[in-house]
Amino acid sequence: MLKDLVMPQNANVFVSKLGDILVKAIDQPLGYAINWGRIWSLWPVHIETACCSVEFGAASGPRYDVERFGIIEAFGSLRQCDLVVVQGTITRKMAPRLRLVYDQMPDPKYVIAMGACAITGGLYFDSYNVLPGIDGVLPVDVYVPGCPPRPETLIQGCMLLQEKIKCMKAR
Amino acid sequence: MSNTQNKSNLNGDVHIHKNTDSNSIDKKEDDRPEFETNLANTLLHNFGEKIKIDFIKKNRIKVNVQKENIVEIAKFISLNMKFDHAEAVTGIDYPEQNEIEVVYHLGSYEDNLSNQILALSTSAIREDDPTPGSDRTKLPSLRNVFYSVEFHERECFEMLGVYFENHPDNRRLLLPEDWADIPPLRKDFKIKGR
Amino acid sequence: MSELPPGIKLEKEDDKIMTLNVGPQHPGSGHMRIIVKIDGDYIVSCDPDPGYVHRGEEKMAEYRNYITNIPHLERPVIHDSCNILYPYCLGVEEILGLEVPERAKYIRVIASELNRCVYTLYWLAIYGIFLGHSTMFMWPTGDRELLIDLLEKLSGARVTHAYFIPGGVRNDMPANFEDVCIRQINYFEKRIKQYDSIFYSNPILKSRTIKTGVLAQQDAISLGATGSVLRASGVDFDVRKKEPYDVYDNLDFQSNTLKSGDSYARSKIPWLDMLESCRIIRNALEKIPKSGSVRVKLKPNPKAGNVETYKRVESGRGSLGMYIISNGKPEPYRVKISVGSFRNLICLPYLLKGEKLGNMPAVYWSLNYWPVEADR
Amino acid sequence: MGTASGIIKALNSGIKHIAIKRFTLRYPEEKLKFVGDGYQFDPVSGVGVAGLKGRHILFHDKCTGCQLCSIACEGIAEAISMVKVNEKWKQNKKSIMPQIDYGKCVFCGLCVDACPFYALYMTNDYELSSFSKEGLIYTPAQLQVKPNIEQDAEIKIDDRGATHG
Repeated sequence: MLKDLVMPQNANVFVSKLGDILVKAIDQPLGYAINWGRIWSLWPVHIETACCSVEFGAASGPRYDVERFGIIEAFGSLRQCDLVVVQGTITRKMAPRLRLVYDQMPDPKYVIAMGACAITGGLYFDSYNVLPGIDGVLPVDVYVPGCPPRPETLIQGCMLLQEKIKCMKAR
Repeated sequence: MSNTQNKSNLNGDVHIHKNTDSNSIDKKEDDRPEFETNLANTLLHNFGEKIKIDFIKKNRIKVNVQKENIVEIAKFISLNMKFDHAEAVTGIDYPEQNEIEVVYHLGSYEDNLSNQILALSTSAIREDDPTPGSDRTKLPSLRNVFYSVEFHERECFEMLGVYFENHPDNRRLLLPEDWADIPPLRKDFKIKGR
Repeated sequence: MSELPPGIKLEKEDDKIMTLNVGPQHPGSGHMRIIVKIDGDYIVSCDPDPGYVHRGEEKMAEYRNYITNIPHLERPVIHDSCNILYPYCLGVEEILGLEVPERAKYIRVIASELNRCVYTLYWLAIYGIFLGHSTMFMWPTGDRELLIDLLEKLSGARVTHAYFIPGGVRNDMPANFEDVCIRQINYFEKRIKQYDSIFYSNPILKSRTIKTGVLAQQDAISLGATGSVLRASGVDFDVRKKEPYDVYDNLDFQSNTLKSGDSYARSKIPWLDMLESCRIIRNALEKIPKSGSVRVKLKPNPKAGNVETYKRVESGRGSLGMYIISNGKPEPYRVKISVGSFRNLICLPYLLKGEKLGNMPAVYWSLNYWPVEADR
Repeated sequence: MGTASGIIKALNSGIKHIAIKRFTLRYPEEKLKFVGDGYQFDPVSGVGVAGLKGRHILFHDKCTGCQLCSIACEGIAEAISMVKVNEKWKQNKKSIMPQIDYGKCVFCGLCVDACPFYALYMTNDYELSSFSKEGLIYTPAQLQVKPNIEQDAEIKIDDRGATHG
């Protein structure tokens, strides 16, 4: 049987079939492993855009201590980060800087919009200097409502993001 | 700190004008606090027609001056009356009167004056079609008298378009660099949906 | 090279002087940019560039009535929101001629002192972590939660309380709040007394902050500094003492002053103030009337005459004034917020000149500066 | 004071903390306990009832569709819009009820202050994160659901520090 299959004339077909089988066998566990790694290292860029950074700071404090999940560890360099937590209002002066920061980050990268101002503009829906939400600037993965959100809500948002990454196809 | 204490500690430089001028404030009104009235009278005595007292309340005085005299009067307030810093510089747009009022809230860290705020107000001509910096909306800067107004005046320049002459650094402070609209705190600048 | 966004240019300086942008994405800058020119390690000149969180609060206030102004006017300093609403409420009460009930005055004082501690602890945490002292980040953020719990019981929100309202406060204290408050304040005071040994007598902090960024008394006065910056330079000015509002003249406290005017003194004054706040809260809880109304009933769209008022209070960052002009409409004609952060910003170029670059975080954060408030 | 004594003092006060209890709240398992069922308002006395300002709860049998909450929110965040519901109530002739967009809501509670019919309260529910903006819009039907939450952790203070339990 096998001898019939492995003929010189259909060796190419066999190799490509084998490749398919291998990819199918490895893809899922490998992708799972990659996603598992990404889930537990959601490190955000240290960019504070407005007042939600207060609750972001409180989330890293001793009471909520998000680092026990391995996420949201305040980090200095944006080249080693894969998460942007947009902490509040994006003004017209800040928006190009935010995009500049996002563009410099390596893939894969995720965005959490924290607070009403980052989602829709919130209180500042009629202000002359505030963008109505950051959807026009960055692609958002998870929305965390509140003004500012409680640290619990932020942790819940991060867990939603982890769920989302689990279901994503690792590349 | 009560007003009676204030009066006894009053600095020697300030001469309290006791004679009732035609221009001085009528002291018969009981609700006018005494210490503040004396301060206002000091100004009236020295400048007479040049200043106009808007109101005298407890701990608050507001005087209105012409923009030609403001530097001179501010120097007097700073040197002789010991008001040493500015708490706020507020620009207010009055489109009907065609003027922009600028109010300097002056405070003092001297012991006897520390509860007082003297609001020194002046007004500039308002242009309907503003080009900040190059139109007639100009005022003399008080930066050389009160050093602390430097950033406040910069803010007033970008928000109301009032150019302060002799200000060393009339640049934009808070607004985005590419702001090309009319100054936002003017009344004819409408915000979204209103 | 890709196209640069507007406002960012690559300047060419001569070989000796280098321009360095600190911020807005920089762990040590907060929400602002500081453009420093350095010669080797020494700062030649410094140009602060705030405005990254400028949201037009003053313009928005002209389109909202006196009550709906409350939520957005507290946003500039969300962790000191009682103190930023305080002058607004005092001003609107004068405009509308409201008389605040006695119990509400005491509750306001308690809430505003709790809030001052919450603010100061957050600032202290930031100051600690930017000086490389991560214990000083963990301890204040942890102790802050004790007070946040109290404020949450009182107002229902962690930081944006929206608790003060013209004519009193939104709701009364919950049952047995006094006991919980006393217990937590006692524990809190015990905790913050330990900061002295771990932070203020720490040789690392001392070597980084003593004699850096010295602000002389005369300069502090002429620059118009306020709050802890001013009191660290030896000027005794506290609005709570000099122009007492609500019930501060009935309470027993003192204002703290230090002489040296360096970063160390500026970082120590808020801590001394917190100890003083604990005293005020205990004192106010003793003197508070046990029952009574806490709020004057307001009409939905209250109107006022042609009045203008300038009220100020002592916030966590110094004197905080609100200048409200009313022209008889339900909305104010103009609201000007004069904040301590914006007034202290002018000290920064002055203090950093001739300083080493490494001292920049120590000097900058010691100014008790909250960029969101300064931008408004 | 010398450098050495400063270091010893700092180390000493730090080492004491080994014996101190853990302050961390283990969030998804434990949740904080709040005062009451959430922020409420009594229009008769004009004073609120203390409580957490979380997600709203709408009582359909009390809502009259008067739009006062929506008007109150207009100057704040424009989060409340009135929508048609397929229900017949005799106090609600127009059959409109508030729908709240939590992407805009700032949880200030002024809509609760505005409601004269005890129809709109706030609850202790704060876990509202979502993948999409649409998921943040709560219709009247969603708003009437009473959140089922177990919140029992409280701060306990004793000689060995504060802890949750």
